[in-house]
Order: sequence, then structure tokens, then C-alpha cells
Amino acid sequence: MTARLAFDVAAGLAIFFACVMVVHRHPVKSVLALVVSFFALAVTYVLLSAPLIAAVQVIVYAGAILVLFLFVLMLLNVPAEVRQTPGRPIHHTLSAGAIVAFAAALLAALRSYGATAAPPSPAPSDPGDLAPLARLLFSDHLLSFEALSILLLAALVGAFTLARREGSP
Amino acid sequence: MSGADLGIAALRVLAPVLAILIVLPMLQWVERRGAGLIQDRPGPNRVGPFGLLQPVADVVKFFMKEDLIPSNADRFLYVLAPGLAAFAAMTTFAVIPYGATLSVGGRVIPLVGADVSIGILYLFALTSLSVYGIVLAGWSSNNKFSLMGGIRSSAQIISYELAMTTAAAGVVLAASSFRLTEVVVRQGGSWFALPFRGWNVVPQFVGFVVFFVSAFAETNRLPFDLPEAEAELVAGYHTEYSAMKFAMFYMSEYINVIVVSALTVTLYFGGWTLPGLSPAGIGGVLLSVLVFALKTSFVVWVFMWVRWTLPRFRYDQLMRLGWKALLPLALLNLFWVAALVVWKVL
Amino acid sequence: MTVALWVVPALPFAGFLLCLLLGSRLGKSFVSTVGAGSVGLATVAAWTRLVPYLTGDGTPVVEKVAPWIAAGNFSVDVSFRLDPLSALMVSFVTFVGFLIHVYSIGYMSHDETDAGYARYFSYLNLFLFAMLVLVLANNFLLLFVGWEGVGLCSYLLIGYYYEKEYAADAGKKAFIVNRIGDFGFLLGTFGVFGLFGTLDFDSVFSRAAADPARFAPGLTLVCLLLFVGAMGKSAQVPLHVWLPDAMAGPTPVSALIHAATMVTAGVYMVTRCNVLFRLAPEAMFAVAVVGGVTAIFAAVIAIAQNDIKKVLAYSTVSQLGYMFLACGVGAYVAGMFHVLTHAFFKACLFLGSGAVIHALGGEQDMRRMGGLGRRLPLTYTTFLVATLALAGIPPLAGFFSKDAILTGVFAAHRPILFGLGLVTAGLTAFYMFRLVSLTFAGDFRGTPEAAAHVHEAPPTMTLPLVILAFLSAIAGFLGLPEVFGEGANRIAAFLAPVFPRVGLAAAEPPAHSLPAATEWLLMGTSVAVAAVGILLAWTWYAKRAGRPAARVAASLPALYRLVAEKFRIDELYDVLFVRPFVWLARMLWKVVDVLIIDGVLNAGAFLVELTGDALRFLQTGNVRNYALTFLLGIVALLLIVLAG
Amino acid sequence: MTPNGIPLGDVLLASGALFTIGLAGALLRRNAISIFLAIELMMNAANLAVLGYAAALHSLEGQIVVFFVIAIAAAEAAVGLAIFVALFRHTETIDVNKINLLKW
Repeated sequence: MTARLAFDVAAGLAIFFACVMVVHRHPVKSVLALVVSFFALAVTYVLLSAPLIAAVQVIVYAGAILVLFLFVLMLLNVPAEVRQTPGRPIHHTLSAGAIVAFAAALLAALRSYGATAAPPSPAPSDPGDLAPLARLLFSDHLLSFEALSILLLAALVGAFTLARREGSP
Repeated sequence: MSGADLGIAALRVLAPVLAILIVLPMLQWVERRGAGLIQDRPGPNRVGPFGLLQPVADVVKFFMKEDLIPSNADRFLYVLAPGLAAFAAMTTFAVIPYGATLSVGGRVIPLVGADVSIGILYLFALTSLSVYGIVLAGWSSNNKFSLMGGIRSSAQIISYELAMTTAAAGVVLAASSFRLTEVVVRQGGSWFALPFRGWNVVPQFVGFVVFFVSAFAETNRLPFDLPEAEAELVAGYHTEYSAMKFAMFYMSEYINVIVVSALTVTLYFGGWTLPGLSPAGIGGVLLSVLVFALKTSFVVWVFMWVRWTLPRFRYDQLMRLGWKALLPLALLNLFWVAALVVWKVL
Repeated sequence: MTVALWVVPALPFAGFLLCLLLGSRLGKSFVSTVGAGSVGLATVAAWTRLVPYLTGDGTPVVEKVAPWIAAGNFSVDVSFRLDPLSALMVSFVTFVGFLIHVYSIGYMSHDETDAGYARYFSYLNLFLFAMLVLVLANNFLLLFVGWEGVGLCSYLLIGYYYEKEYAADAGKKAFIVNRIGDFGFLLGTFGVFGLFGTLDFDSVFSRAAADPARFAPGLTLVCLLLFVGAMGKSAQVPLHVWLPDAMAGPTPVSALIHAATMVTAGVYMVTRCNVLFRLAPEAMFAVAVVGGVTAIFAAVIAIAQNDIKKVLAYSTVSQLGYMFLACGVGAYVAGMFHVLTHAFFKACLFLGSGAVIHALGGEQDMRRMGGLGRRLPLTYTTFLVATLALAGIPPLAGFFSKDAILTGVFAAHRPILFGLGLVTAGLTAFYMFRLVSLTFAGDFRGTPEAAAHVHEAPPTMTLPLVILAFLSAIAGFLGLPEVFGEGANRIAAFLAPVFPRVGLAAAEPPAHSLPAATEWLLMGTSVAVAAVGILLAWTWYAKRAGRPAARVAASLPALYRLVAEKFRIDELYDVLFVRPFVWLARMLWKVVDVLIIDGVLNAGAFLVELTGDALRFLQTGNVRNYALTFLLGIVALLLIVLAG
Repeated sequence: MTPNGIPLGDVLLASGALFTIGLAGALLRRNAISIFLAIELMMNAANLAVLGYAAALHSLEGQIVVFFVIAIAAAEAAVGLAIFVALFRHTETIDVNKINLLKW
């Protein structure tokens, strides 16, 4: 039960800071809230027997992607959002309605489908042992893995091309 | 879990932290005296014999100074940033094994804070978080020099982390484990028979060089201390900081140096192992701790040595070195290690 | 040493690629070496394969290179076949081709850029490649590839001077008229597959011979369709119109493609399929009639032409008619024999005319020539030899081959066709000597500048002339008539394996039923007819400078104009086919395409535009609106899933 | 129920909540980078659900899926941020209400 408690606390923290992220007007604060949220999520990952994913989550998301966000925010010196005077009442009303409807539908879907997970098949192995995961990744999913490496290269080149100034090397 | 077990566990974790906190003020003295030595000047020599009490004076000074917060700063983040930096630095030490496994009274105690299966990943996860301290300090100060420092730091750390991780991947590949204790044990074997079980620095010299250079960038030490380059940015991200907050940045920098040195020793110089030393009995284990401490000290000294020897890189040179030299070299090293593993040399 | 068969066509193809890709950069000497050298090597390679046939028993050899198409029970290989027929064709095609390449080096060197020179030689090499594929093919489909390939090269080379409109038009005309024939050939191929379930020569012929009665009804149609293809390629009436226009190409091309090799492909194909044709007597008769009519028809037209190459072109058409006449009466050996001899003397004639045109700086009208015999002695001599051969004067080559055909027709009891043949022989002698007289005898009728320019051609041009004239003179001894003794007709013995016995008595090759006296008589008749033609032409044109001919023409003005204007076949086609088609195309364009199809499309486009005008306001440019729409869609989807 | 005694329902509920929060952020914020952050949050919510199921089913495939998602997210972030930088150079803003050139 300690695990469940820890999970609920971590998930609650993640949700709370996600809310902070959405509500906060300043993008830098949003990013920081999201860092905390992601860190809490990493804790939940550990509790869900996925320590490698947790580490990757922290290294890649918190350590790289969000730092990149911060870097861009600082580079562009993005100011805080200010309340728009005319606003967009139609959009906002519709959005709020749609979000509520979505949340309700999601709850209903969880109620009817979520619990129908099949009973566990084999005995779970030691979550700390990364070898089975690695074996799976480099055998069954090798092609996806290689495709991903090409995708990353393409993204690298694309980002470079997009962000460089005209005429600079 | 008995009380004794808990106590031992706490001791295992806290011992290295305490050791670092004790050594920390000394390091500052060593650094300044070393600078004097290298630059042919006395260095601090007024407080106590050979200026040995200078660190004490400094600590007192830090405590006594007025703690200023700029009026336009983001107070919360401004206060949070130095704590974050120090915290990230200190927690990193938890997974580094600092001695051989101790067997006392039927208890087996590995001399490491926490022997986790993803030790190296944990290390990199926390190092990558350490950037937040600097970036937030730079941004929350609301000062253009600080902001520049923060921006530089984020770009620099993201860039060099890549090379550093890739270089370390070679070690992981050779040890076929992320577990740092295993990395160390693996380096305590045969030097002259195949498969090679000596220090990693021998087969992976290129990886070591990449890792070590990246380590300088990761810790913002000269020649890569662009986030605080005093000639351009006054003092970079900590321009506005004073008193204990400044001291925490100062501390975290030294802690980072120690951690990175310890990591270098662990990954490439056999950790606490020494050829010919078998850590049997309490004496042997203590000896292994001593070996580890000496190796780490030496690497720390190299950090200082380099600081007072090399000039600072220009920013574009820094980026070019990271992306066009170190990263390809690290990849090359990875291929090399993979080949060695396939050829059963490692 | 045995060279693989595929090497023979591959060599010119390699030459083609080299000339095409590197020729314009490496210059003329490279192109000359590669272009002529590759064909020379191919000649050597072909001859090494020919030699065993001269002594051996002529067993066919089939060499499979690669599987090509395999679909269900239909399978075709890229495979080459060597038997006496293809060995004969390959060896003279490569040899004549080589001579004409050598000739071209001299002929084309003056007035072409490096790029044009390389283009010319690459086309010529490609032509030889296609022709060799055609000749060596072991099935109808591969034969069709070569068939289309030579058609393409013919088109390209006729239109070689593409900047001149008439050359480009002539190329297009050749291509389009050939399409008609090719379409027939393709249908014939389909028919062959439909009847026999295979396209392999051996299988088709053996199946046909094994059970003639079973295939008889469809076979006639198939043979007629195949013959339509031959008519297109070999310029038989009424598809002959393209060949005279094809003289717009360079003269060596006319010699190689439009006299010696490509146009005889039809004869080759009919001979190749002799088993099928012999089983379809109606088709044979059609072949004979078309051949005979073409022979005399083209000969008549040739009399009234003033362009030196046009005369030779109509002569070619006429001689091709001869060959088909021979095939039609079952004298395939005579037909192939004539193909061989005709290749030598007609190539020689074309090259000679080329030398004349070359000497006169491009002048082709015989009315502005004359008296060139003294200025171009070597050209004159070789030309005269080839002319005599064509006219059928013994003992030159043409005499024997033409005599073999006439004998064959006579033996087949076709008196009308025999009469046509005989008259044609006389006409041939007449128009050829009209040509010789106008060109080489009398006084020069051109401008003084042109007279000053006259010079003998370089050795690369005269050497092929001499060789070809020599061959025109002696090639006839390959096929001496039977009266000179048993086995004198060596070509018949050589080709005998190509004509297997089939199960139909009427379809066997004609036996030598003619008594020796009749044969001698036939020979004498044809020589006499030829001699009359020669003498008449010599008297009218050389001695009396064409005045009697002018009088004859003046006394029958309508007829003369009709003949001079080639019986107005082109105009007839223009009225019958071209204008209705143009009208139809215009209808389809203006009414169907512009009004109906475009109208429907435009109406659709207009509707879409209208709808777009109305709906475009949904495109707010604000991503959040899009995201919202997206979300609404997902909510709807979720609700559907939950409800369902 | 996952091996550590965490009910799958808790995981899915947390995931759904995070997803909905991200959705709200994506729809209601005007700052392009904030929207991007919200989308990242949604992706993490999905990851959480996948890992929850993976744990409940004792399957490693789920972890691999998440691994790929994270890697693709990294690529996406790099390209997306590069686009924002380029966009900002042109328009001097990253307010999506003002970036609406592609409209009727």
C-alpha cells in the first residue's frame, strides 16, 4: 500500500503542477511547473516498474527538451500573456464545453473499458534488470529503432535549416 | 529492517556527503594556492600558517554579508535557484561507489550510497537537472548579463551532455551494465590477458578524452566557463547574488567538480581498484577507499591545473568543438568499443 | 572459336552507347573508330558463326540469354537462333553495314558538327543492333522488338536533318505508315499465340506442320496479318508511300536501311514463317499478287522520276515486289537470293549516287547532271557494274537471282504474274539506263560552279563501292540454275533446312519440273528483254539527249503527268484518310473536348469554387480553432464508441 | 492491479486528468510555446496510461512504445522550437491569435 500511496502523491503532484503550468501566464513559470510535473511523473514510472523509462524521462524531457524550451523562451524573451480585451467568447465557451464533454466521455470510457485489463500472464521479472527490455528493443523493434535514428537525424537537419538565419553558414 | 541496518544505510549515503562538505573549504584554499603556484605569486598567506585558515575566514564572511535581492527579480525563483544547484550537485554522489564491499559481523555492506541498476542513467539525469539552477538564477535576476549567462549555460550543457553521454555509453557497453559497482569491479581484473579487464582508459582513451573535456563544460569550469565569463558578462548568472546564496553557487561548482572527478575515476580509472590491491578485510577496504580518494583528488587537481593554464574559449569555438569534434569522436569511440566487444578483446 | 550469339548484337549496342554518351565530347575520330569498329567486330563475330554452317548440316542453334516474360502459360525468353537463314542474313547485314559505316566516315565528315556526327553514328549502330535482334530472334516477340527498333532508327535517321521540314515530315510519314504495318504484325503475333499457344519459332512451326488441317482456317488470316506487317516494312503497295520520301535521310542511310537491310526484313519474316505461309495458299497468292503489282507499279513510276535517289527508291520498291512475288509462288530460296544480291548492288548504287551527290555538292536532280563518267571514273565503273547487275545481264548477280524468280513464277503456273515480272525486268533495265545515261553520259548540264566542284570521293567512300561492285558481279555464282548441273545452286542447298516438309502436299517447294530447254529459253527471254530496255534507254537518253522520250511524254501528257506524279497515291491518301481524320480530330477537339469534357470539368470546378467560397470562412488561420474542431471530432468519436 | 499494488484505475485516472489538463492548455492558451508545452503534457499523459497497462499486463512492449514516444517527442520539440524561432524572427510574436496568415 505504500506504493499506492506514493503513486497517488506523485500523480497528485504531477496533476497539480500541470494545472499550474496551464494556468500560469508566464511561459517560463509554465515550463518550470512542467519540469516538476514531469519529475513527479518519473517517480510514478519508477513505481510502475519502469525505471529505465523514468531515467529517460528525466534525462530527455526534464534535462533536454524542457531546457530547450527555456532556452528558446529566453532567446526570444517571450513576455507573459496579457488578458485580451475583446477576448474570444465563442471559442472559449465552445472550448470549455468541449473539454468538459471530453472529460466526461473519458471518464465514461474508463468506467466501461479501463478495468477490463487482462489478467497478468507470466510472472513479472525484476524491473531493474534491463536486459530483457534491451533484447526486445534490439530484436523485435530493431527496424523501428533504426527508423527512429533516421528520424532524429532528419529532425536535427530540419531544426538547423529552420533556425539558421538567411545567409549564415 | 532493523535500526542498525537503517543506521548503516544512512551512514553509507551520508558519509561521502559529509566528506565532501568537509573537504570543500579546503579545496578553495588549494585552488587559490595552486593558482599562486602556477602564476608565480604567493596566493593567500595572511590568515593562519600558509593562509590555511583563509577558508574559515571566507565562510565567516559569507555568513556575515548582507543578502540582497534585486527589486525586479522574481523572488521565488531567485531564492530557489542556488538551492537547486547545490541540491542537484550533492544528490549525484549517491550512486558512486567509493570503496570495496565491506563484510562486518555477517553484514555485507557495499560502500556506495545506493547500488541501483540504472546508476549511470541516474547520474546523467541529475546532472542534466543541474542546469536549472544556473538557468533560473540567470533568468530570475532580471539582469541582462545574468540572462545571457543562463542562455549560454543551457545551450552549452545540452550540447556537451550529448558527447559526454555518448562517451560514457562506451563504458556501459564494455561493462554491459549501467550499474556503477559493476563498472568498477570489471576494471579490477587482468591487464595482460584477453579479455582485457583493466582500467577503461586504456582501450577507450578517445572516449576518456571526450568525457573529460565535456566534464569541464558540464561543470562550467575554465576553459568553458562562458556562463560566468567575467570579461564579458561581469559574473554571468550569479552577478546579482551575494552572501550565502552566492556561497551555494560556489559550493555547487566545487561539488560538481568533485562529483565529475569521482565519476571520471569510476568510469575510466578503475574506481577504488588498484592493480595488485585485493580489498580483503577492513584494512583492505579502507585502503580501497583511500585509493579512490587519492585518485579523485588527483583529478580534481587536474581541474584546477587546467583552470589556471588555459584561456577561455570563444562561444562559437565552444559550440564547434562540442558538435563537430567531441560528438563525432564519441561516436567513433562507441564504434571502436563495439568492435572490441565483438572481437572479444573486452 | 565460338562467340556467343548475343555478342553479335551487343557489339553495335555498345557502340551506340559509347557514341551517344561520349561521342560529342571525344570528337569525330573517336566516333568513327567506335562506330565502324564495333560493327567490324560484329561482322567478324558473325562470320565465325557462319563458317561452320558452310560445311555443316545446318542444324539450328538456339541460345537462351535470359527469361523475359513469364506469366501463366505464356512465357517468352530472350533467346537467339542461328540457322542457315539467319546466318545468311546476319553475315551480310553486318558486312554491308560495316562497309556503309566506313563509307559514312567519308560522307559525313565534312558538313557535320561533332554532336551531329556522334548522333548519326549512334543511330546507325542502334539500327544494326535492332536489325541483328530482328534477324537472330527466336520468337515472334523478340522479332517484333527488333522490328520496332529498326522502325525507330529508320525514323530517326530519315529525320536526321531535322531542321529541314521535309526531312522531319518524311520521318513522321515513314513512322506512321510503318505503324499500320506494325499493327498488322502485332495482330498476327496475337493470332499466332492464339492458334498455337506459344511464340517460339520451333514450337509454332512444328505444331503447324504436325496438324495442318486443324489450324487451316485461322492460319490464312494470321498469315495475311503478318504479311500486312511485311508490306509496311518492305514498302509494298499500298503502303509503299513512305520509302521514296525516306530518301530525305543521308545517302548511306538510304543505302543501308532503305535498300539493303531493313526493307528486306519483311521478306525475311515471310521466309522465316514459310511453314505457316505454305499452309495458307490463299495468303501465298495474296503475297504473290501484291509483290507482282508492286514490282511493275514502282517500275513504271521510276521511269518518270528526275531525282536520282527517287529513281533508286522506286527501283527498291520494285525489287522488293520481286522478292515477294518469289515468296508468293513458293520460291523462297529465289526470294532470299534476290535479297542478298539486291543488297549488294542496290547498296552499291546508292553509295554511288551518294558519291555523285557528294561530288556535285548536294545536287540530286539528274537534269542538272550529265557527262560525269569522265570526271568520276571509279564511281562510274562501279555504278555501271551494279546497274548491269540490277538490269539482269549475265553473268552478274542480278541476272541469276532474277532468273531464279522468273523461273519460279513460271514453274508455279502463274502466267499473268510471269508476264508482269518480265515486263518489270524490261522496265528496270530501261529506267536504270536512263539514270546512267542522264548522269554519266552526254554533256554536263549544271552550273559552271558545280562543274568546278566535281571531284572523286575519298578512299573511305570509294573502297566500299569497289567491294560492293565486285560482290554484285560475283554473288550470282552462289545460286546457279540447275541447268548448270546438280548442286550448282549452292544457296538452295544451304537454305534447304529452313524449308521443312509439311503435311500438305500442295505446300511443298516446287519440284524442278522444268526441262532444261525451257530454262534456257526463259534465261534467253529475260536477257533479251533487259537488252531491249538497255538499248532503248541508251539510244533515247545518251545518244539523242532525251528528245525521243520528251516526244513520247508530250504525246501522252495526261498519262505522263500521272506517272510523274506517282499515280497521285499521296494525294489519294490525303483525301481518303488524312482529311477525314483531321476533320474528325477537329470535331473531337472543338466539340467533344472543348465543349463537352471541358464544359463538364469547368462546371465541376466552378461548383467547387463556389463551395470553397462559402466554406473558406471556416479557415480562420487560428490554430486554436482547428484544435477545437479536432477535439469536437474526437468527442463525437468517443460518444459513438460509448454508444455502440 | 500492477505488481507494486497500484490499481490500474488510479493510473488511468491520473493519465486522463493530465490529458484533459493538457487539452485545456492547448485550447485556451495563446502563447504558441505554452500550447506546445500543453501538447507535451498530453503526450506524457498517454505515456503514463501506456506504462500503467504495461505494468498491469507484465509486458515490456509498453515500455518500448513509451521509449519511442519520448524519442519522437525530442525530435518534435527540436523541429517545433526551430519553427517558432524562425516564426518569431518574421513576425516578432508567438501569439497564435496574431499568426493567422493562412486564412481565407
